[in-house]
Amino acid sequence: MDTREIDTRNYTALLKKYIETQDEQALYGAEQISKSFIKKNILPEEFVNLHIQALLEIYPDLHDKIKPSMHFLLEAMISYGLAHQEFQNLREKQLAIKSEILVAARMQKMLLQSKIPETDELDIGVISVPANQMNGDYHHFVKGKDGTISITIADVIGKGIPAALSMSMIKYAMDSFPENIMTTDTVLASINRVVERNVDPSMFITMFYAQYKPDTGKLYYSSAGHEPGFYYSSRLQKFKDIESKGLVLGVNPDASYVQDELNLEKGDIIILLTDGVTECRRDNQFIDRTEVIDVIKKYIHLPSQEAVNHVYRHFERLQNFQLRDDFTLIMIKKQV
Amino acid sequence: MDTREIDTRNYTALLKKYIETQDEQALYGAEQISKSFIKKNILPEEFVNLHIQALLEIYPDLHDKIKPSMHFLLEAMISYGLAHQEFQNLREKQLAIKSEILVAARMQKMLLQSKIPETDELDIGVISVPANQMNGDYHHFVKGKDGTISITIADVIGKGIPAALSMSMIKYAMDSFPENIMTTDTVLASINRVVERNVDPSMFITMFYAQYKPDTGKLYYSSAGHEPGFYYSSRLQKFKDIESKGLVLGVNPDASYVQDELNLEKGDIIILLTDGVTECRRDNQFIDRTEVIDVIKKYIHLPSQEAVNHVYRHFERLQNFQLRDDFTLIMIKKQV
Amino acid sequence: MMNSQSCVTILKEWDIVAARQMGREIAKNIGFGTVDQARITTAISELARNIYLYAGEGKISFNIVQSLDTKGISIKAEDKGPGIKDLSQVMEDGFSTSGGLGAGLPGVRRLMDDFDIISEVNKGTTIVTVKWLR
Amino acid sequence: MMNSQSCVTILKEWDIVAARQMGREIAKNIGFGTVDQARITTAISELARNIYLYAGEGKISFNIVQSLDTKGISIKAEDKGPGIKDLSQVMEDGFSTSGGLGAGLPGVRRLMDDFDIISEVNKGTTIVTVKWLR
Ligand SMILES: [Mn+2]
Ligand SMILES: [Mn+2]
Ligand SMILES: [Mn+2]
Ligand SMILES: [Mn+2]
Repeated sequence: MDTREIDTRNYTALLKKYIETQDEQALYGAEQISKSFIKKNILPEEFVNLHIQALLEIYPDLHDKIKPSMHFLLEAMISYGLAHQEFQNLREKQLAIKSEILVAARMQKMLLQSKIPETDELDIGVISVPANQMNGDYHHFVKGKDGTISITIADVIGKGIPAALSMSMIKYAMDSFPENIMTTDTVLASINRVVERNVDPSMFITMFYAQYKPDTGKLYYSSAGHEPGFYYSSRLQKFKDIESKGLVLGVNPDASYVQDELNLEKGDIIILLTDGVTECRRDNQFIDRTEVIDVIKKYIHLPSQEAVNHVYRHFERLQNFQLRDDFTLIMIKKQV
Repeated sequence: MDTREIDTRNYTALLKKYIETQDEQALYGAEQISKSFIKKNILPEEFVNLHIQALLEIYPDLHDKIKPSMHFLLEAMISYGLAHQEFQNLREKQLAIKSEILVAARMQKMLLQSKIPETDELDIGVISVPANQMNGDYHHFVKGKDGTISITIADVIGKGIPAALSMSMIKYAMDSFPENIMTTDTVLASINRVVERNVDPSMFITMFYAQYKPDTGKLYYSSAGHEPGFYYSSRLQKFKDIESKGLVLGVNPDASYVQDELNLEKGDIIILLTDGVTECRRDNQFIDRTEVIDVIKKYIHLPSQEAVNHVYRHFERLQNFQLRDDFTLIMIKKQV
Repeated sequence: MMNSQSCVTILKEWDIVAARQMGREIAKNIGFGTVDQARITTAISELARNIYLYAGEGKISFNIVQSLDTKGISIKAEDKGPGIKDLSQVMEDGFSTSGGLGAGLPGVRRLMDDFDIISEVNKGTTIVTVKWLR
Repeated sequence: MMNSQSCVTILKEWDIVAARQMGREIAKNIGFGTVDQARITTAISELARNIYLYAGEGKISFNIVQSLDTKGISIKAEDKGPGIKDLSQVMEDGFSTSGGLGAGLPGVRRLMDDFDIISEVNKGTTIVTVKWLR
């Protein structure tokens, strides 16, 4: 007896039972059968055909009424069966693309990885999660020979694969700059020229670049149209925006930038982020920046890495576990 | 009267007609209705429900038999409806990824594009078609100041996005070599070191690199494990393989290559290709290289560009219009 | 917001059927049509099976909920099981633990209108999901 | 290989129904079951509609074909219409000209076993597709 025959007998028996008792258990059986059929790639028209065979067995006297009326339904189900198969095919293709992107994402991660520099002065935490598999956000830390710590955070407008391709280029370019001897505004001006020359004109990049100099205790920074970060003053117990004027990268090769600075005291905190954090949506409504601060406040007493992890988990849930944009959050606490 | 009500009436009328006449026209109507329902996102369980309502109207006296027996089918269809919705969601995601890859592919095309050099001596045709949207095959022509024409053809093992990412790197590296003063074997040795250092160890690249020197009329070439091309001797009217020994790129940083040469006479033809051409499959059986020659022979009298286009179209059809690997074919005819 | 609660403890497979029956009865009384009754019942089935298969023990409870202009059925599934480590992944199509197409928690979310989940590893999972009468 | 041909000219929508009817009759005589009859008829519908909508005029012909161990129905759709420029695209899912899901030529290929198409722009299209009795 082949499986098809077993299916037919089971189905007929279950249907008969339901017709007699109309109880829930038979319906639970129906659900389990149909789930197992889907797994076995049985198409909906075959399912309807099975039902017809069962009906004819149960009501042999109704043959002349059941047959044409149910055959009509069967014919109509063929289109549903076709849609089912088309979808299944797409699903297989999707799995193939997914594994391809996974390899590309791994390559990208290897290429773009950035270690948090070791320092007793600063407690640094960072989380960067792509909305899809490839990350269009970028962050990078470098500790120079003189102890200067430089921090880059950037966001390609657009996401996914094309954004990731551009990011690799940025990384090659940044690596070629001489170490820490340039001011933050000249770094942005140089990288702007590279982007303008090499990246598709439809693509823009926002970037925030900062250098922390341990000898002065100051943070020097410049921004190319990037989402402002937050500065928390431990003395005033207040948050304020870290703003700096500057055009996004890739628009005008002659754009120039300004360097601003912040004096960091013990307990002060710098928060850098991309718009994937501030533009979280809840029920299709953007949250606002004060809401981000409220969430950060809840976890600010924790070590930086734990704090950013908690903030991320909060917004992940808020968005029903489906990020709409790449999410990058850096927290830097001055410890001494 | 809302559309749902119209649907119900239409369906009932059509079903009634079919039950009375059992003719083909009503079944054609059923097909058209179900297609339009799928477009309107009506799920299979709703379709079955519609059928139940129609049956109850047509056979009011069978109410007690129709209702439970058909309700059982409806319950079982819920799982099919869920599968349908899951597939639909995947389909939307797929469209999003597709348009993303399209942008990336356009970027790649811009980055990797290679013009056929202008020369009276050679008639060059080239076709390169990716199996998916992004091409893991690479080809490039350069005409040096001394008239030397260099030709590169390469294939990343693996295809799609990760292959394309590696290709961009190869392109950057090749562009940085000094022009035409290196022999073909030293070019491969240099590029091998770049690949070994920078590309994921799981990835390999095969490459064939050649230089045609107009002053000697000779083609100098080296191969890094690349699919052998074909040389057609006009005098002998015979094809033979263009073979050259050498390890694929990226395995051993110290690999060395040999330079071979061919004397080209008027009417001689060089054919370079990737394994996407020779490993075409028909009904899951690989064709063999002699079959490729047979197809090329059919079109060899045409100008090179037309010839490669025709050969491509032949293999496209042979594979049921679904390429399994990137397909690159170059034809070079010596004209004088 | 009117409130009236009933619940079923899930311990053995038979309890899944009891939860389905209770949920279907409530949905019918609220005024849901046959197709929606079947959908709600399928969602209950999925939630109860998850408890039965992965937590071993848990509870499904039902509430009639009332908004300004309509009412609905709220289903809560609670367990003290192993919890879910990566919620984003579990909520993604094609990752259903029950392996089937269209099943698992994404299926529940589709069958219902509102959906919320809280899960902690080694502490358990609570899912609340609502379907509104249209 | 046994051979017996019948054909229907497609000019108006009514001819689609005639083609379906002839094809279904032949499929039934060969011994196909109800579900396969319905699938073959749907494939014929799709081919005939394509002729009716895009070429204006054409022909559907049927052959009973015989292999070593089974027989089948072969359907040939011919027109002298505008032809198809990008066959790879037309054969890809989701590009169906009729816009619907699962329809178009990929649908025909799924419903049948063998499928071959030749098309030249401004000259027309010929499709031959076979379903074998299992
Ligand atoms: Mn971005
Ligand atoms: Mn962003
Ligand atoms: Mn390849
Ligand atoms: Mn290849």
